[in-house]
Amino acid sequence: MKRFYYFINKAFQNLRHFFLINLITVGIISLSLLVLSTFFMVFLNLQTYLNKLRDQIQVSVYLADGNTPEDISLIQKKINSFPQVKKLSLITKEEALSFFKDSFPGQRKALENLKDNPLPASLDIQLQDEYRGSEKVKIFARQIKNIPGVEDVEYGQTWIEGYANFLKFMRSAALAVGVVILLATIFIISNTIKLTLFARKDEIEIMKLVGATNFFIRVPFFIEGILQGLLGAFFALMVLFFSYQLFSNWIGQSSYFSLKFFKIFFLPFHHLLLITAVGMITGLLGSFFSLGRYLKYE
Amino acid sequence: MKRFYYFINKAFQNLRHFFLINLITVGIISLSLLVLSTFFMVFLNLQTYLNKLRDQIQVSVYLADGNTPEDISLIQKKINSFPQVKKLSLITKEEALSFFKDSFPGQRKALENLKDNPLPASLDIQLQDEYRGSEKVKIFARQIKNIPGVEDVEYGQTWIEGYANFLKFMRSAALAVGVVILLATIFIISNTIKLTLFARKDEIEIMKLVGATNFFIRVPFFIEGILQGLLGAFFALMVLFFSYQLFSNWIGQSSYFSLKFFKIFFLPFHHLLLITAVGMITGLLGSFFSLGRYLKYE
Amino acid sequence: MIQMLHVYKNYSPKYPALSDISLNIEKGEFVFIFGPSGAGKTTLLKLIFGAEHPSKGQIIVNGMNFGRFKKSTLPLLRRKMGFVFQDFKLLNHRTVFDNVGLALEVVGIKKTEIKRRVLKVLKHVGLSSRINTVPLVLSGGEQQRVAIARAIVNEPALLLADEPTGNLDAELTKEIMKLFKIINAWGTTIVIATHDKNLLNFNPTKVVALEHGKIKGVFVTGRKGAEETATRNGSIN
Amino acid sequence: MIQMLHVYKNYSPKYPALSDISLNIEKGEFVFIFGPSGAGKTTLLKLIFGAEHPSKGQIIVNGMNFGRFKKSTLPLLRRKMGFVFQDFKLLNHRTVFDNVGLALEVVGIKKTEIKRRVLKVLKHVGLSSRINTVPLVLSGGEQQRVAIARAIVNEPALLLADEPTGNLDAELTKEIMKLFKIINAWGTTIVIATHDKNLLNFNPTKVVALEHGKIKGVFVTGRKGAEETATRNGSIN
Ligand SMILES: Nc1ncnc2c1ncn2[C@@H]1O[C@H](COP(=O)(O)OP(=O)(O)OP(=O)(O)O)[C@@H](O)[C@H]1O
Ligand SMILES: Nc1ncnc2c1ncn2[C@@H]1O[C@H](COP(=O)(O)OP(=O)(O)OP(=O)(O)O)[C@@H](O)[C@H]1O
Ligand SMILES: [Mg+2]
Ligand SMILES: [Mg+2]
Repeated sequence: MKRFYYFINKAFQNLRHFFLINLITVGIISLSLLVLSTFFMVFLNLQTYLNKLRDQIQVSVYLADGNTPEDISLIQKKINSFPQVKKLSLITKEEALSFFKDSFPGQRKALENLKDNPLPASLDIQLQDEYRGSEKVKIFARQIKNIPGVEDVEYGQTWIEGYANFLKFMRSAALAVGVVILLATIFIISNTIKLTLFARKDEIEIMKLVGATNFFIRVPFFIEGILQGLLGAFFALMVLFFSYQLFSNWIGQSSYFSLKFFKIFFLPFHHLLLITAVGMITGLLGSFFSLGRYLKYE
Repeated sequence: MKRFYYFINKAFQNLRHFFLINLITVGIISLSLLVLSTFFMVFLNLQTYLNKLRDQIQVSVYLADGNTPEDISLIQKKINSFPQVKKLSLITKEEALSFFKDSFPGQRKALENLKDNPLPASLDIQLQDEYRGSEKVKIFARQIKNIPGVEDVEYGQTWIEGYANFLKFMRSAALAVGVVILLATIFIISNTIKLTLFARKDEIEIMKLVGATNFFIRVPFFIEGILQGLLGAFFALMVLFFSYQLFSNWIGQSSYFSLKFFKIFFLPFHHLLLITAVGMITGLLGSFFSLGRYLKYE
Repeated sequence: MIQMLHVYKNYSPKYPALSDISLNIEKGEFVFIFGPSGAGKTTLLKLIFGAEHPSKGQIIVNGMNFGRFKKSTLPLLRRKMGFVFQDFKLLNHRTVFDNVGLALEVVGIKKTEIKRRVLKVLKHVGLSSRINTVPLVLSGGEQQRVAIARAIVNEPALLLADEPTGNLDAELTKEIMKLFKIINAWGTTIVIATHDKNLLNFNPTKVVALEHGKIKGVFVTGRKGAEETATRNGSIN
Repeated sequence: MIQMLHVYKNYSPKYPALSDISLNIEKGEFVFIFGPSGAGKTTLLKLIFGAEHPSKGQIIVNGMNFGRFKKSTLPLLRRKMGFVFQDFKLLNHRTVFDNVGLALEVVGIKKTEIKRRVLKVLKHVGLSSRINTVPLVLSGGEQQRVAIARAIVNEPALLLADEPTGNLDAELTKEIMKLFKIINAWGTTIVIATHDKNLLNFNPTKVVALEHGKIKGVFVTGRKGAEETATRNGSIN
């Protein structure tokens, strides 16, 4: 325990002693992590936004004109019994017409000349989250179509598939870029530490000469590496947070944006921990692997 | 000239001599530039994709039912005289109806019962590139609406504004992230070089002691810095290119993607030059500013 | 304390640095390794210190055979040794106090005790006033004395000193040799490598004469006129 | 060649390293700066070399006043000087050839000429066989000779040598002093800092005795029994 205190103390002493070198190292770690976390944040926000789009998927069930109100409520009941259904709402023929008129004001005059209402009644179904996949919706639609009294089922087949593809594309592109950034971060951090150790190899050699065990030499370097990673992560996340604040304020005040359209959120807590962990672990491993080289001296 | 040859030679000699340090430096530069160029590429592709979406903006002009074919061709002529118009195509009432039937197969039966065709004839206008801004489209629409015989003009007001906002948002977000990555790259490259010079300050000191001028000491370091930047950029762009090849092959073979949906392109030549320049210039400046420190020794 | 048996050391095949060295140094002895530049003096000390490994032959220090024991025991062995390096090997950017204290720090000695002992030993080498200076700004002789202080601060059982007075004037050389004699009197075995004939005359000691990596002879000097005892290449004592 | 007028050097206000040094060294002289550890010998040489600046006083080397001329002319002045540093200041990872050649490289001399001159000077110091070795693996004395070789390879008008024989045995010391005498005979002014009385006896030379940063006296030695000429603190010659 007293030993541990000594090591911590030594590590801080070294941080202070090689101040400039450590400042540069922490700066480089910080910026690498900043790039990594910025990427993460943008990706998570985009994904959330796209998920919201997916929430708007709904299945429209068009009912045959011959259905009586009783038939309709029977169909409603039947559909409601499916586990996929989250919410069901009826749009009567009249509602459909007025909605149509609102949507296409240019054709209102034309529609007013009609004797019959050509539009069918329909049921709009909102799906449970777990049944929103493109395949699952297809299956559900087929089942519904078999219910007597249902004339047609629509769910934007092309759109939903395009969306799924886009999401898949985005995910794999982001994964690729993310892995590149992550590897780059780890490489940069560990090699930066290696470079700083070049400048300190005399120290390691001399400690060995006066009888220090490898353990004794290593531990303060490890702690130093971890501290560098920790500090780097701290500064990176601070900068990210303040940029985030600035940016969301700017969005909030900007007349161009409706807030509900883009409400960006900060990295969730467990991601902050993850980024800090990446910093600390690469700091530690960077020290670990670089030291090996120098500890071979006798 | 002979001097210059000597300097180049010296720089290469140093690259070889401090091989490991230089390898690490080039690696770090490479990865920094790889992140930068990956970001660039993703951004440019996304922007191009979004621009393609914008090209699909068109203005629909609904014509009153009372127009004779002569009236219609007069209106067409009038609209064609606007500088905004790139292409104009007529959709007759019949075409509109069949299109509507195709789009809403569920309502086909309902529409077949109609005696009159409720849908109006319309003119679809494709706009010149420079008139696709949300404000400009609005003005154009107002002008068209004043033409006699035109009943209504539609151009997806909400969509076009949402799109413009999204584009603005994307551009500023990308700008912010891009600047962060660029600054990080520059900081990392120049400070990596600074760290390597820590390990070589003896060399600089001793050269001064045997009577080398600052110029004589500096130039090989500058050349070395430039070479490091150049090599770093080269490797970064090689890796980027091969990843790009792999990725586009994967897209091409994947059954999920229609090629026309996402045809990604590689960075254009002047961007490659730009990234190489960033590498070389930060390599040079990194050496320049780091050397200053050590050249003060006497 | 130290046994060397037919030890060879070749850094490169062409120039053997040491060949067929057999040597026995008892606990408490005061021995000079004497020879011209490039004779192999530093190499010999480094072998005893475990900083180099013999190409051939056995080295036993303090009952431990260097060819046998695990690498991890080397630090423990070194804590019982002091080494004054020819090029000092000081941490140029740490204070004199830190440099000397380092040898105690690695053993895990308490701060207050470190302070007491470092101050004492710095007084012995005449550097009390330089305690918070960094070696970078010290004169050559001052640096050498810091190196000596570090080597003796942990009261080693074996002191290896490589040209410890090369940068010291006659007066200081006398002082340091006196200090070494005192330490020797307390039981520390001392081995000094030097090319300086004058050093040999300080007290009756054993001198191992080295040339071109070979032992040329072993003398005992200091008692008015050196008299040769054992012979070349010989098993001494 | 060298004029120093009431020169002071204080690294810190408490300990003046040099105080009120006045000194005149003519072209072609062979001068020893003699004094104990910490006397200020190295500091004196560094002032002449322009590696340190006097706190007070004037230094004129080769007709140039150090207080006056532009910083950028210092390298040009140094090309006419050679300096053997007390701690050698060699590039540890470059070969002996590169180290010695460096002093010629910076002047822009052709490769073939560099090779010729480096080989010649390495022969003079007895290191021909070590040409492609790095100083890191050389013995202390060998490193010192590399430092000497580098200092004389550009045939300097002024040679400053700081304890140039501290790591050399008696035999080599004699050789090197002979070499210095030859160089001196060709017209090079030589200033050697040393604490070693034995060195002073090699030839009739001027000796500047330094102690605690002050000139204690100036002697001429070598002609059987040193005779004092000028006085303490004095304007010499
Ligand atoms: N690590 C090494 N690699 C190769 N050769 C070496 C190494 N260390 C020493 N040598 C060579 O071995 C020989 C003996 O070196 P050593 O340092 O033992 O001499 P020394 O007696 O200490 O000389 P000095 O009095 O000059 O210090 C020298 O010729 C030296 O060049
Ligand atoms: N850069 C410096 N900063 C502070 N003090 C210094 C510096 N250089 C030398 N000193 C001090 O000035 C004094 C004279 O140092 P100098 O190196 O000139 O002595 P020296 O005569 O060469 O001694 P030695 O024979 O031990 O090499 C010493 O006490 C030294 O500690
Ligand atoms: Mg030696
Ligand atoms: Mg000195």
